[in-house]
Amino acid sequence: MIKVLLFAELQERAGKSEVMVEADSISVQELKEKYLLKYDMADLLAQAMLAVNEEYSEEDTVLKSGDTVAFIPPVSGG
Amino acid sequence: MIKVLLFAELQERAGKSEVMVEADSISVQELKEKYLLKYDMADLLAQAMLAVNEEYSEEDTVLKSGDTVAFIPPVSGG
Amino acid sequence: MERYWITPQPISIDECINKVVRPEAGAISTFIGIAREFTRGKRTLYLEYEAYIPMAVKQLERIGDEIGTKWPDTLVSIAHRTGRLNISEVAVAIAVSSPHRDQAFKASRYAIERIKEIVPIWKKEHWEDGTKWIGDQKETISYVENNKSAKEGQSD
Amino acid sequence: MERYWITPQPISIDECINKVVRPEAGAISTFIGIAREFTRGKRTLYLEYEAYIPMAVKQLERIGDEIGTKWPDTLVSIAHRTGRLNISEVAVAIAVSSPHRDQAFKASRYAIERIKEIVPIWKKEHWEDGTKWIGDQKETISYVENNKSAKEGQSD
Repeated sequence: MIKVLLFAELQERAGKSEVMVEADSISVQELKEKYLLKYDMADLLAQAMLAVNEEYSEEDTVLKSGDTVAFIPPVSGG
Repeated sequence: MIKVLLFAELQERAGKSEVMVEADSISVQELKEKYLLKYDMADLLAQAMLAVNEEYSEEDTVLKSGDTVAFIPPVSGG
Repeated sequence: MERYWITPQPISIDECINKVVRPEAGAISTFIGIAREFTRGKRTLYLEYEAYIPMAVKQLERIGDEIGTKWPDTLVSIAHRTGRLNISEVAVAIAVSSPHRDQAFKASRYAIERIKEIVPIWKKEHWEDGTKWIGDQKETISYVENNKSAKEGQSD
Repeated sequence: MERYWITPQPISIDECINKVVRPEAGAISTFIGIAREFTRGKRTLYLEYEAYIPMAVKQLERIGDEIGTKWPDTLVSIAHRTGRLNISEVAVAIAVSSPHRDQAFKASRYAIERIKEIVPIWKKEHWEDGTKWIGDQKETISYVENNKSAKEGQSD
């Protein structure tokens, strides 16, 4: 299982803060294409950075079962 | 009467914080020469700025009876 | 004593400051971001902040590390609020101590700029006539490109 | 509500900050000068500050006016301590609020530089091996030219 975390507008669009995906050895890009298209948030995902296990990461990072991938919309703290 | 205020090292050198001078229509420079030489602080006075009635002023300012002149050693607040 | 934290509770500036006071310090520069009511004439009723908390704390620590490398004699503390904030409530507090003032000023400025770049925290504006998640304040554009309010959320 | 004051009592940063909070403000920059124990390895036991109080308050107000001219949307508050200060006690606190952060940072920096130039307040260092009134910190020389400790009192 891979845990997908969604924040801010991504979370509102998906209607949930967390998606569990039954997958292993899959790149972030593949994960988006195979499991996240149904949430109709591709435009927002395209603008988001991403983090794997709480560290900034890239689209071609390969996720293992047990990993957590978070999609980080442009930040606005401060 | 003109009130002379002394601060910090000037005050310690003179041994007092205030000197009352019986004078009128006298420049600050004259006041220093006629009334303050006895305090042995000419070196410190030479480095001090001065204020008349709480506003920065110059040596050639003419003091009237009732005025307050303050000698301001280089400041070190903050 | 943790110097970086994310909290739903009101932030105490004094707590932030106390974490950086030390005998070597002669200067403390703080930056406080507070909820502003008016931005270009548009009235904000309140703000809402969301954070990816564990990662946000790590990124705050990273900013502290970056500052420690750039200005070795500094000590940094940063707190960021989450949840609903009324006008004038503290969203973020930064305190930097250093022996002399120049480093403290530069480091606290650096900290807020970096927070706006790398810390996973999001602000939602609640106006009289709607709401919006604000994005990408550094470039003063919203991440929702076709939103008419896109420029509302610029630098606080 | 007086925004500029000189006091023999401990300074509350929160009091300074509260005087500049307002709905238009999104940013507050503060500067806090505290009594430093070590300067170039020399140990300070405590500090003593003396002020020409009525004139010092006027000069603080003047600094606030200068800032208001340079950065029109700012609001400033400054408090300075007098008397004996133990290590890490607050000597001066400056708070500047503004709609956006750039003005607040620039104005608080400006305020401390000007305090060190024009406000009639003096610091006396009490070291383990003696005392000295510090002068002219901006140029890092003492006003007692022939004093060997002349460079001890530089920028805090």
